[in-house]
Amino acid sequence: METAGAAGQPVLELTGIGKEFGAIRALHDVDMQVFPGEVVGLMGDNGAGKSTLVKIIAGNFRPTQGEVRFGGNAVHFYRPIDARVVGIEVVYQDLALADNLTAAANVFLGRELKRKFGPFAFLDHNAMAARALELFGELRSETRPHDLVKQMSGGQRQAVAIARTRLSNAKLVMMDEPTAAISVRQVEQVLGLIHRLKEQGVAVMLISHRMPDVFAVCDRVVVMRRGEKRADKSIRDTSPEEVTALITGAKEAA
Amino acid sequence: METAGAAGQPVLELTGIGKEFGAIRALHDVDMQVFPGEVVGLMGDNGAGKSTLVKIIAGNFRPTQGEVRFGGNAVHFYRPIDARVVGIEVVYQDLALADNLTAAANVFLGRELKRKFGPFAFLDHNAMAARALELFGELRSETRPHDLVKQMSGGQRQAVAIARTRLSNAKLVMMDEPTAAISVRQVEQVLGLIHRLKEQGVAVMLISHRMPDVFAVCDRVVVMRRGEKRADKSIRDTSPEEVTALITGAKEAA
Amino acid sequence: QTYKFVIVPKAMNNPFFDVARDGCLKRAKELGNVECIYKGPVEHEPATQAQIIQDFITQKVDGLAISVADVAAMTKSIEAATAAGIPVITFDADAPGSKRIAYIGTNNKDFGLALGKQLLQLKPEGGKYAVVSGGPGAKNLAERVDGVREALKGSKWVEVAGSPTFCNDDPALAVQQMADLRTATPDLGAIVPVGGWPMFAPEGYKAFVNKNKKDIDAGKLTLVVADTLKMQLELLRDGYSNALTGQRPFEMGEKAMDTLLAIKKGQKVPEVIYTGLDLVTKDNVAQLLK
Amino acid sequence: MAVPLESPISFTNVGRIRWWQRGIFASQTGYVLLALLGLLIAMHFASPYFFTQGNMQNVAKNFSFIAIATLGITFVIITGGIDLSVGSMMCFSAMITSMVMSGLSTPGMPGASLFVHLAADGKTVVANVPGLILLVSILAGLVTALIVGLVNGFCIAVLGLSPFVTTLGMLSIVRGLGYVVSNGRGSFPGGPDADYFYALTSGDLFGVPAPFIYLVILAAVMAVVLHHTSFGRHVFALGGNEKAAELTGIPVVRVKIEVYVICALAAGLQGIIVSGWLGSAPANMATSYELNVIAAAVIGGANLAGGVGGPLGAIVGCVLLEVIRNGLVLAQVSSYWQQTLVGVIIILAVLVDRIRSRIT
Amino acid sequence: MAVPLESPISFTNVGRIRWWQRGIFASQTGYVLLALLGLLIAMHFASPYFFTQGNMQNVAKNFSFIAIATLGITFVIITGGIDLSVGSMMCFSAMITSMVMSGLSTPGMPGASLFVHLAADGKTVVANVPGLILLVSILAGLVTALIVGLVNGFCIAVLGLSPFVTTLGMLSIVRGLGYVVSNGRGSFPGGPDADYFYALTSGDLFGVPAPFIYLVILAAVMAVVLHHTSFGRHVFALGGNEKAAELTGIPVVRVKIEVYVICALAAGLQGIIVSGWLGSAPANMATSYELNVIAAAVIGGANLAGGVGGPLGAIVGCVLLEVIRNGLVLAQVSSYWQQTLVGVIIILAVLVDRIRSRIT
Ligand SMILES: Nc1ncnc2c1ncn2[C@@H]1O[C@H](COP(=O)(O)OP(=O)(O)OP(=O)(O)O)[C@@H](O)[C@H]1O
Ligand SMILES: Nc1ncnc2c1ncn2[C@@H]1O[C@H](COP(=O)(O)OP(=O)(O)OP(=O)(O)O)[C@@H](O)[C@H]1O
Ligand SMILES: [Mg+2]
Ligand SMILES: [Mg+2]
Repeated sequence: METAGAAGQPVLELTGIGKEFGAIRALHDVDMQVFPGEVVGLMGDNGAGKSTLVKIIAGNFRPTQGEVRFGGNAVHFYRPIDARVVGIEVVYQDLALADNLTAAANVFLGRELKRKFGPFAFLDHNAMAARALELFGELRSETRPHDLVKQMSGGQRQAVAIARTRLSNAKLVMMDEPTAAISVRQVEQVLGLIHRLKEQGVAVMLISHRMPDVFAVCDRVVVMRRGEKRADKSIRDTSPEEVTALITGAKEAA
Repeated sequence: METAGAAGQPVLELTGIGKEFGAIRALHDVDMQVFPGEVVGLMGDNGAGKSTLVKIIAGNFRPTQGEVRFGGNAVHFYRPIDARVVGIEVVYQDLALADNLTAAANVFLGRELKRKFGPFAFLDHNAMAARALELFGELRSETRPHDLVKQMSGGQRQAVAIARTRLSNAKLVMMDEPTAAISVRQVEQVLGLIHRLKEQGVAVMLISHRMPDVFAVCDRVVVMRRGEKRADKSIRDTSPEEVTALITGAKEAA
Repeated sequence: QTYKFVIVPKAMNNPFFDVARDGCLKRAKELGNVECIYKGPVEHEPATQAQIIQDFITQKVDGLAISVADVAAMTKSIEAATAAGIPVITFDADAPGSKRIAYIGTNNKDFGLALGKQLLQLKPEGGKYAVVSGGPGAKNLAERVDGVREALKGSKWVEVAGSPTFCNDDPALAVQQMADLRTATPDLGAIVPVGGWPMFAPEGYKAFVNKNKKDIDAGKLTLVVADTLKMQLELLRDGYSNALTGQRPFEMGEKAMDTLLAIKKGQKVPEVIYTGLDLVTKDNVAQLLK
Repeated sequence: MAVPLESPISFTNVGRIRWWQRGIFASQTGYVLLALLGLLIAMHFASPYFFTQGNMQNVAKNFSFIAIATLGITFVIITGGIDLSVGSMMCFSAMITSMVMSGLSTPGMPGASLFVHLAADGKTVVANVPGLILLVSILAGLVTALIVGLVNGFCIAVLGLSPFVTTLGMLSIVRGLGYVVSNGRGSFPGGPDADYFYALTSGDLFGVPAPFIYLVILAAVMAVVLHHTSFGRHVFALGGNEKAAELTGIPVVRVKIEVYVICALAAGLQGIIVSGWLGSAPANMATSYELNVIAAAVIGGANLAGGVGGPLGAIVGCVLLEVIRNGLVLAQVSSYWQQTLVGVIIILAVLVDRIRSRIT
Repeated sequence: MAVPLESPISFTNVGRIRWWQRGIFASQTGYVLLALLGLLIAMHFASPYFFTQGNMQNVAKNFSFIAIATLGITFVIITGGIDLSVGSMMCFSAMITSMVMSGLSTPGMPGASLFVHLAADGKTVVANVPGLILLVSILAGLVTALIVGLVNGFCIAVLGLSPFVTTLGMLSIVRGLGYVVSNGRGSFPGGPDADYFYALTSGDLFGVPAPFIYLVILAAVMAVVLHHTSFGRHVFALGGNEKAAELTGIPVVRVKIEVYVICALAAGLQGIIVSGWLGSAPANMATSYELNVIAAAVIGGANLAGGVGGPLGAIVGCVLLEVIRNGLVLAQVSSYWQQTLVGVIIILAVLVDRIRSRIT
């Protein structure tokens, strides 16, 4: 594994990010940098604020305090599409699927493949189904492109959400517990996918509660606790035990 | 670990269970027995039919073929409440939470604690909140009883769903991926909980994609593949590698 | 030979047309060889009425009597019916200039004028007055309002701003509006509802009157109401209003049957048949109640 | 299953919720209330008569005329359903009540001899037991409502039909039955007990109109039921996530039937009260009131998607609608513009709620 | 990012979906169509006039009179919204069109000189360019609808107000404006182009009523838009899960505004066509049609919770309502029972859909 720490400019830079929901301080003064081709693991107890951080970066929430810089520029995302346009892809923890559409339709939601007929552009259903099947195959997932997402099993739904990120040339891919519901062999595929992204110079942020996964693919691990960042360590300088201690609060900071 | 195989009558006995959704054969000819005080792991690829099986046992779907026997009697559950009444508790994969209610309200949904005032029974809000906090504490989960479930993190939601099963004296507890979204230390608590249930003679069915968890608590592991049961082995007679091979179909049957 | 005649009201939810229906049914029974069908839109809505006329044309009924919901729309429908060989007359609300053979009913302008004159007679010294109407779209009601205004033009009566109010034929709303009008202008000298709506809610109406009893007895508030349904006459008898002006819907129903039958028999009928107005005050109320 | 219990965790990252972030102050109801206050002030300047005692009594009475039905429909809306039959139901119940009342009071009608006899003068009708006819006729009206509510509930909960279509059909059915039973004419309360009836519906207690008193009592009961009984909790759960409610063992079918019955009963009671005030139950009574009733509930903060709503919101919505109506007449706005203004004010009132997204 | 691709997995546990488990046969639309067929047969026996050519033409025309508006509202319903202002919108657009048409055709009115001149006899008004006035006036009506649609869309999508409240307010606003501009009187198409207008709206082509032709064309376009363009896909996604639609980068605000604009335009066009047939645009035209229009869409299978609906369903719903209306008049059912029967048949028609849960 290469260390990406000094590989020039960070793609993503957070300074003093804070977020309050009424009386709940979900995030407080979080600083963080992610570099191209780097895989950062984000760990923490339930409710530590990981998903909230992801959603802020993805333009889903606006931070109460702090600044987000992407590709060197300060950015203000008002809507998720703004983040997607600059090259941020996200697998949300709640998957963000439209239950009444098919798997293929969900994968291509918001960037449908089209065929031009004169001034009109019509959906290219076949191309989308074929490509979706390809993507599911790549993940070794038994997901049928024409099935409605409503009727799918938990893992199939997750596969759909992951397949989405493969459609564009993102600069940063954030995955919020992408392996939570999927089966043993797909986990390997997802980790493999993360590896490939890394090789292509894409920065990846992986949120997971599975220690082995994090230690298998990440270059660096960031630990959150009750909305604050408690540690930010190269994976080589730490151990699963230390990270666990940091997560539970047994160890205060590193 | 005790072998429960011969410990008298099974609590749950499935014979020839099949379930079709239109053209999809989600389950086919599944036979299975679960004995009191036994922990059975149910594993399989995504879409293998695990959740469907759980839902059939829980009275959520009716099987297309086959018979369910509980406590020795053939049962026909028309609604989930029927199953709950005879002593089956379930943690559903999609958690089944009412987003607009608080964590405490969700835990006690359908069996609220009440105080009598003459002929009227009013909700005992304080008692429920206190008990819910106790249950969350037991799971080491940072979940606040008065928060709305809508505002909760994925792991907090899961803690709420798990806490529910602790309210009654169930004979069979089925947990559909209870540890998918929760953090390292809560996983231990859930496994501990399963152990305690087992000691009390409760039968537990654990669905999980996490091999170590299954091997840590289960007495027996059942492997499903594309709707069929492929293996049913005592945990001592198998290995994670074999189970993985069975799940992926690399090994056909055992 | 028996004839199927249809009377089509503007809206079935208006008790006025129930009276016309009763007249029609009674006459049809007397005549023996006539069947009276009563059918119209539930609410006052012209397109639905036009569709219903179409359906009756399809059925080839023998004659139509229509209370016109919208003149232009009905003009076309009447033309279609006439083209299909069905004679059409209008009642209650006319479509002048259409192919209808006759109109039976009230001259609404005269109706309004009569209401205004009654008020003027009761209280020539004038004051502020307000009008309550049914719906802004109804032409016959608009004519009545114009009639009231015309009768009072040049007198000492002035109309307040915000008049007329429209109650959408809802009795409850009509009473509420009367109360509101009085609150808005405490020295309001008269309220003239151009339809019987407030009195269709007798208790609500009484409650309103009782609240203002002093002023009414002192002649400071005068209530001249249109229509003369039975309950209205009773209210007038008991002193809850100063005067009523009524049309004769029952007669309209009867005459409609007679006229259609006459047309069918090839007789000549007058083009306009006014059923006349009843001017009712305390003095002659007993006689009308019989 | 007692397990050794650790002391509950303290939540270091949770502050105190300030009063204005909580309860009504953080709800649409609160903000619409704010808008209502603004409107009241505006009306005060638009017409000096607005805040007179008489007008306030009128307003209090008028809004109580739809508020009880709004309370009922709020239950249905919280479960995520809708009931379009309330207007027809109001009319039908009122009609049945008056018909039974007059029927039982007419010597010679079947069964009337049990309730009334003729006085010595051979003309005056005297009740055998004063008040009994009233009781029976009101019960008759309510039982009618109950039956309609049961049918609605059965179609929706058991047969699984869409609430919109079912209650739209019922709107038509019940209105039609009203025309059928009264032959299009409506009916009038009558007989020896009619005076009690009028006293109960249009009387007042120390200057407070009777319907307003009923409203306050029912709203209080509703608040308790919604927030302090398991039925109320189940109603909310159903609106939040019907699937989850079913899975956790809530008797979904029963709760659904119950809310439609409550809604029909509230509409029936409302209709009976209104007919008492009107002194008649005309066949076109309360036509298209369903939209007003639903609008009042929604303006007050109930959410048609389910899961949110309460009695206070229902009342605030009704008051707002009535103040707009009454205020515009008082302000002598031209009738043509009135309708336009009603719409504008409704939209502005809920727009006030948007400040909430600014300050939280 | 090409990766070596394995051959896609085959799904051994998936059978063939039989034709009757798929598409329309597995949808509410299909079952309501079945109910409709049953109803048609029943009507045939109830009245010999029902299946006459004239009556079929009437039915075709009458249902096209609400069907175009129903197509429009179906878009809104699929996104999970509602539009109560369609009835008012129909009236207002029609009114503006007639007013502009008569206005531009009256020499002396501002701007009229650009369009018409007096013929030599000093009385007959002649159009400068035949058809131009028609075009301008129809455009005026549609632009009005467009503006109202934009306001609806803005309030709902940008300000985040509830669709029910917003469009209820708009119902009132637009109806009120109709009264204001026409002074309560409504308006009439007139001038030299009126004949073209009548030909276009109430004429027929080879015996097929013109509105029916428009309907078929628009429904076909709608089917293509919904199922074969990304806009259509986004409409469905919005109704399925608005949050997810937002997160996946669908321009939710734009799509929402667009559906309300489409709905308003469809209602406007519908109103213009109806007014051509009526020969007038009275101020109370299409009162409370919104409920019919929504009912037609819902009966045809659109789901008010969002995510389901289509043009075929909209049309089936409209036909069903019209057949009930027309059939009951033809069958000479007593007027008072008619309303009751309408309700019963509506409920029975959707009840047929419940067989579906039996056979799947
Ligand atoms: N919309 C919201 N409104 C109010 N509070 C919220 C909201 N979203 C999250 N929170 C709160 O913020 C805190 C952080 O939540 P977050 O979802 O970021 O946790 P997480 O680290 O992703 O946890 P998990 O591992 O369980 O997914 C939690 O206490 C949660 O209750
Ligand atoms: N309601 C339904 N309608 C149609 N098909 C369904 C339905 N529910 C499940 N299925 C299908 O049945 C199969 C089994 O689904 P199930 O949810 O039981 O899988 P699972 O083993 O729980 O998978 P996972 O590990 O991903 O949760 C899947 O192919 C799924 O698409
Ligand atoms: Mg999370
Ligand atoms: Mg599952």
